[in-house]
Amino acid sequence: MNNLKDFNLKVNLFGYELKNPVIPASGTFGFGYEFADVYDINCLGSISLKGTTLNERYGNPLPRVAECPVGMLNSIGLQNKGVDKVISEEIEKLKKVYDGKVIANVGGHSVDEYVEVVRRFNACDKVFAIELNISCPNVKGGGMAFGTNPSVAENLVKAVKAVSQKPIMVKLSPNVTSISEMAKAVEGAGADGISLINTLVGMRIDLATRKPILAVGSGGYSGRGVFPVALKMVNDVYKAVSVPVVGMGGITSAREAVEMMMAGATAVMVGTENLVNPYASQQIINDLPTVLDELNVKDINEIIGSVK
Amino acid sequence: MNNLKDFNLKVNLFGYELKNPVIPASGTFGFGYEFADVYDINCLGSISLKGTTLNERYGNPLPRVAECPVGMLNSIGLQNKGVDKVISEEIEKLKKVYDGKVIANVGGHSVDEYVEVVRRFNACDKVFAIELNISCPNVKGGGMAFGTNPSVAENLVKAVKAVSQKPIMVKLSPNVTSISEMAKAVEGAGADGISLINTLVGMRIDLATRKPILAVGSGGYSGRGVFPVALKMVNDVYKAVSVPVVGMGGITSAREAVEMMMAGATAVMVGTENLVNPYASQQIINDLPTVLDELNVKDINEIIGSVK
Amino acid sequence: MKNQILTVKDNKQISDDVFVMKFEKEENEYKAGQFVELKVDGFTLRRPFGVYDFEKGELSLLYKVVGQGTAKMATMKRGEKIDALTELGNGFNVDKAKKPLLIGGGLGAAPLYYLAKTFKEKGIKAEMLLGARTQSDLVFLNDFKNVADVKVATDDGTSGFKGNVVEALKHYDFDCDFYYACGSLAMLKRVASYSTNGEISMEARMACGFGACMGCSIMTTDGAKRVCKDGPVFYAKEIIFE
Amino acid sequence: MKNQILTVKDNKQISDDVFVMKFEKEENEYKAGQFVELKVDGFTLRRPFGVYDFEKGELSLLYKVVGQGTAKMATMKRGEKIDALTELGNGFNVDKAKKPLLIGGGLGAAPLYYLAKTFKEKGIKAEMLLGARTQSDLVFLNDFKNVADVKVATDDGTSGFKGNVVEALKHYDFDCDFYYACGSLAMLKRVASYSTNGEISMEARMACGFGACMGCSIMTTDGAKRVCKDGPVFYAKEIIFE
Repeated sequence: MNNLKDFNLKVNLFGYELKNPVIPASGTFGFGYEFADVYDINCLGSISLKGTTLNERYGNPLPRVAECPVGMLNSIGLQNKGVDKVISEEIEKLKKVYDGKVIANVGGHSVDEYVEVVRRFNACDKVFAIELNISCPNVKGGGMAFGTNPSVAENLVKAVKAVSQKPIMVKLSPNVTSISEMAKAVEGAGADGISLINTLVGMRIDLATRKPILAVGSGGYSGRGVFPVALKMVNDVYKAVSVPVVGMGGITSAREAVEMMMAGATAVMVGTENLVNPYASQQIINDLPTVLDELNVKDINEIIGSVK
Repeated sequence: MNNLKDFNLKVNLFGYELKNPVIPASGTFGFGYEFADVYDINCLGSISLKGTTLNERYGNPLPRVAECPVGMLNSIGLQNKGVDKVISEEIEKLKKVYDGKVIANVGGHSVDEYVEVVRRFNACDKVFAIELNISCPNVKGGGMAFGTNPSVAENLVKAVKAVSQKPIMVKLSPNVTSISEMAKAVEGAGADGISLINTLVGMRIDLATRKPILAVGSGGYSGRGVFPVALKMVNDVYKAVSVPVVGMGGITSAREAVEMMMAGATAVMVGTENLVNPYASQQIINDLPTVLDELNVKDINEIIGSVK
Repeated sequence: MKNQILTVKDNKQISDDVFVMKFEKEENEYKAGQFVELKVDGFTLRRPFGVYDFEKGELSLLYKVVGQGTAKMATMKRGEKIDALTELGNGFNVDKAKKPLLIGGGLGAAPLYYLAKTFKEKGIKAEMLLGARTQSDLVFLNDFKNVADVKVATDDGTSGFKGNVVEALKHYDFDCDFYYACGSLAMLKRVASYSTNGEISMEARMACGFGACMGCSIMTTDGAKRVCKDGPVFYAKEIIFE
Repeated sequence: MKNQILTVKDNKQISDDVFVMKFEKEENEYKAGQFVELKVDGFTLRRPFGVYDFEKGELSLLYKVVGQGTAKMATMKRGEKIDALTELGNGFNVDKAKKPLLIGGGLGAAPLYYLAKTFKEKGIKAEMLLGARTQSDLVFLNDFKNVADVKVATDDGTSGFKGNVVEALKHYDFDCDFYYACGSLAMLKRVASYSTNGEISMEARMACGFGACMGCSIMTTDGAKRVCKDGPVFYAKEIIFE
């Protein structure tokens, strides 16, 4: 194995320096501290916390996860304790086991809710950026509409930017005709960055009962199977906007992380694979130098958007 | 293995009776006769022929296929000999090895081209229906736009219906914000049926050269990885329209074929799996009775759209 | 939690569709009620299985073939390897009972075997009530009789008391101070509404199995809790059944 | 075409990143220039490999580790099985030459070994020109010398003539009536522009390998043709290089 020290893995996101570009994706890593007894999570570039709303949410009825060919469906529905307890309880626990700063992922049902949650994170020093989840397919009457209509998204981003003291990264849905159009809309509204892709809408049916496996019918599809779709959309967005792009969708290895960065990602998020292999994010970080060495790259920043 | 004869596998599509609901998908089965030395293709419900245009087309430069995690990318670009030779040469060869009727898949760059190709198929008795490919991601200046804009699609379908003496089944692209809206638009324009999903847009990059693996940059993603997305969209379309739906996307087994039918498909198309396992379509047909037996179903028509 | 590669020692079919998979000795410690998650080849998500037995370092799991994952498991042979997350969940608190009653429904009762053995090692012979639809569902009855004082209830009366578990609880009137229950959600709900003086092991479809995804959360009097990490064992009184 | 499960007999590393995989005897017949497609575990698409040797029913393939699929192949051991489509493609037409010249570039020359053996069995010792970047690329040179009269050309002059294949063709002025060429696209294009009196085996990324997907079509004077099914061997005069 190559030595991490021989390679520069540091990347800069909104002025914050990540020791490497690997960030566990929101919803697949809890509030981070849950993984502290699996490995020393200080190896991580950052962490995107579980989606947080204004008030406590239980989420959707069970079952809310399902197996797919090479991936999974989820319809969790933003279970969280509400922003105040997230800050006072969850992030406090995280501070004990993680030295770096993290990304707060914010969900909501209305512009007012998003704005209020973002405002309350202003005072939380542990958070260096907000990931605005405008693409959760699992929340009725909210989430998804913000993510598929450019002008609705634009209004939301403007409202949030007006109160936020932290950079706003908007998480886009892949369930749109033109991801570039969505990206340009949120960039125009002042977004400091874009992360993508959220999950594709998917479904599985239990043959014996003839009922959808997920209690709510359908959910978000993620995992290995979405990688080529994610890569293409990250590249489309990279070409459409000038703010940093954080790429995710089906990354399971350092090679795929590098491929995603070549497509245009400044940093990558690892999602479903954390649930399959709890050591996934750590292993990807450890494997990065070997892949870079193969490619004769000393500074990982060289590869960002380098696809010809 | 259960006996095919104990189960009714016959389904009806636009008045034509298929001996079973399994149809190799366009572009993965040539003009059918290429598989005649692999197995007796008379077992097939029908065959959707390689996409046909007015004039001969070579297609896109190589490489035009790429490996993906559990699927593949293609950017073939509608290679075919042009409609006249397809009818006089390809379909003539097919007649010698397949007794049933088939589906002609029609591509094009303009309304006029689609209309003319459809008109020329009128006289071809071997063809019982036209599959209008308005969703090929691999043809510049045509294909895709018809598949992502409801009013453009509507106009095309109306023009084609005006000249066609055969039922028109419109093949939809999954790369849209609302598949239901597209389905309603083409149904409103007179489409006799809908098939979906065509490929998702995807990309892979060769790390060593930093170039996209496909010569044209990106292509259509298909195979096991798209199944949950296809299933959801088939169900959405089934609920949105009253014309028959033909479901495809990542089907590799009889169980998945049955799941797709429960979601709303009257028949299913098997695509990429034919390229991985040349016997795939035949095996799925042979396995259907076992799956139906497990579910206590004697007539496969019972399960169409039966998801609760 | 540990991530281990387990080696199959034995994969015994004990009825039409029920198997017991035993693994070679490993450095593990299990409390009764804990579970493992197996990564079956060809599937994304791991499958959770409660500890059926743990004897001299050898773990046994009891499973029914219900889908493609368990069908694949049924084909596994001695010497084959499987990636597992082990020592998951909290397990039963055996200190709560001096006179324990173990209540099991169908195959879901499997974890009670190791629980009964645990009590036996403490010098306590547990009472046990096993409910099932019909006699032939009680595939492990003889094993259970070796470690506990077993009563049976079947819906169709083919074995023991005829009736459901709660009716049987009333009928047998066990002399116990705390119960431990395992089984279907419907059965557990009935037991909890009859008495909350016990612990219940919950089942749920899981994605990760170690508390990260919130896929298996249930509602409790103390807010949402994860079956995989906060459970699978909860006090009967804290569970809010839907 | 046949769909067969092949058993690895031997998987020998012959240089840093080049291997020869030999399979147990099967009921097959191969013409030189034909190929097989291997389904490597964990990948969707099969990988095409030209026949390197076929001796007493035992097929050998020569491959270089260039990606994850071939890296996986390199780990395979004697006794392991692999799903294969066999007897694919048309193969060389050995009746065209009385005095054959075999022209190979780098590792792409591999199929010429079996072609030279085929000529040898017909009582013809073929002349052969092997081009490479440098001497160390000619990992199979000694094997080839056993079956043909081999001349070498290297770009850097570390072995044989210094220069490219076409320059070497002029230099050696072979006494031949028909050539058979295998190698990189750039090298084949140069050979074809020097002379069209021969057959060329083309390479392309393929999806199916048996003519269904049109993934590997090239342009010829007779329209588009599929490398996998109409080829991989074409007359030099019919290929339209891009």
